[in-house]
Amino acid sequence: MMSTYNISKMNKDAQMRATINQKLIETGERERLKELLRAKLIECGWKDQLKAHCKDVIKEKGLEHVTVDDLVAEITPKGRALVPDSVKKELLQRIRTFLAQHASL
Amino acid sequence: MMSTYNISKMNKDAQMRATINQKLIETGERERLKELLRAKLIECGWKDQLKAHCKDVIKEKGLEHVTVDDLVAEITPKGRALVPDSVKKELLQRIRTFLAQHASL
Amino acid sequence: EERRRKQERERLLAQLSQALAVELMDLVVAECVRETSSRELKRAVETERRACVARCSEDVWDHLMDLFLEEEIFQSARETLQELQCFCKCLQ
Repeated sequence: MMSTYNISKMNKDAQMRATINQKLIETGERERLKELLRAKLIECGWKDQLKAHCKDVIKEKGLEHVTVDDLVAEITPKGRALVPDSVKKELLQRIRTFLAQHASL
Repeated sequence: MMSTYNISKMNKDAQMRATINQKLIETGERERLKELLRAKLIECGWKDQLKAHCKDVIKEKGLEHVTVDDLVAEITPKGRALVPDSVKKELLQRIRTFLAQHASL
Repeated sequence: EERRRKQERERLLAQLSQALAVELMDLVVAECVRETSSRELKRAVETERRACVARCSEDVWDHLMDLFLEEEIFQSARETLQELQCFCKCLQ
């Protein structure tokens, strides 16, 4: 059974998470981070790899038998796996910096 | 054996050919192509060469013994072979340009 | 107590940063995957359509050429034959 302490901690965590999310949106940082990620994914060739993978799947399945949803389902796992660690680390670092700068949260 | 993909491609092609034909007729482009071909055949000397060939055949068979149908049967292979590739290509290009301008296809 | 609270806060912020990074990454990857899939599928359809138009226009033109040439050849044969027949009649 959960203790009162744990429940209170969870509430606190959820509250903090909501506040941070709100702050990210309000300050425009969320959109900036998304744009940064997009740019990084293009820059590192991830997008080109994804494009090539799409072409392969279309070729393999045949244009007549493939939908956007099929492609999304096929490509998403590879898309996730292909994101370079350096991009993930940079994103994490930026979020940490943002949170540190908003220490009053 | 033919795959479903190939059958579907054949059907699509047949449909496309019918659409192109219809478009050519509707717009009067078919008639213009015919006139243009006629002019090109005169210009490149095809008509004169064919006439000379006709005369040779008539001479060989005897004027009394030759009908238009005989003559057509005799001269058709040469008539087709004598059309310069440049004329074929030029008119094919015209059709392509015409179709590109009719993006509804 | 103060140190414990500080440590707790640091741990929570680290956890949140990690969660937010994963959430944002998943979101952007999903958006990009959908955009790319949609664009590539459209491109493939367009390429196929163009190839079909090119192939079919060639077929149509080959067929039209045959028909037009048939007419031209027939006309040439008829004209030449008539011309020679007239010429012979005149001579006679």
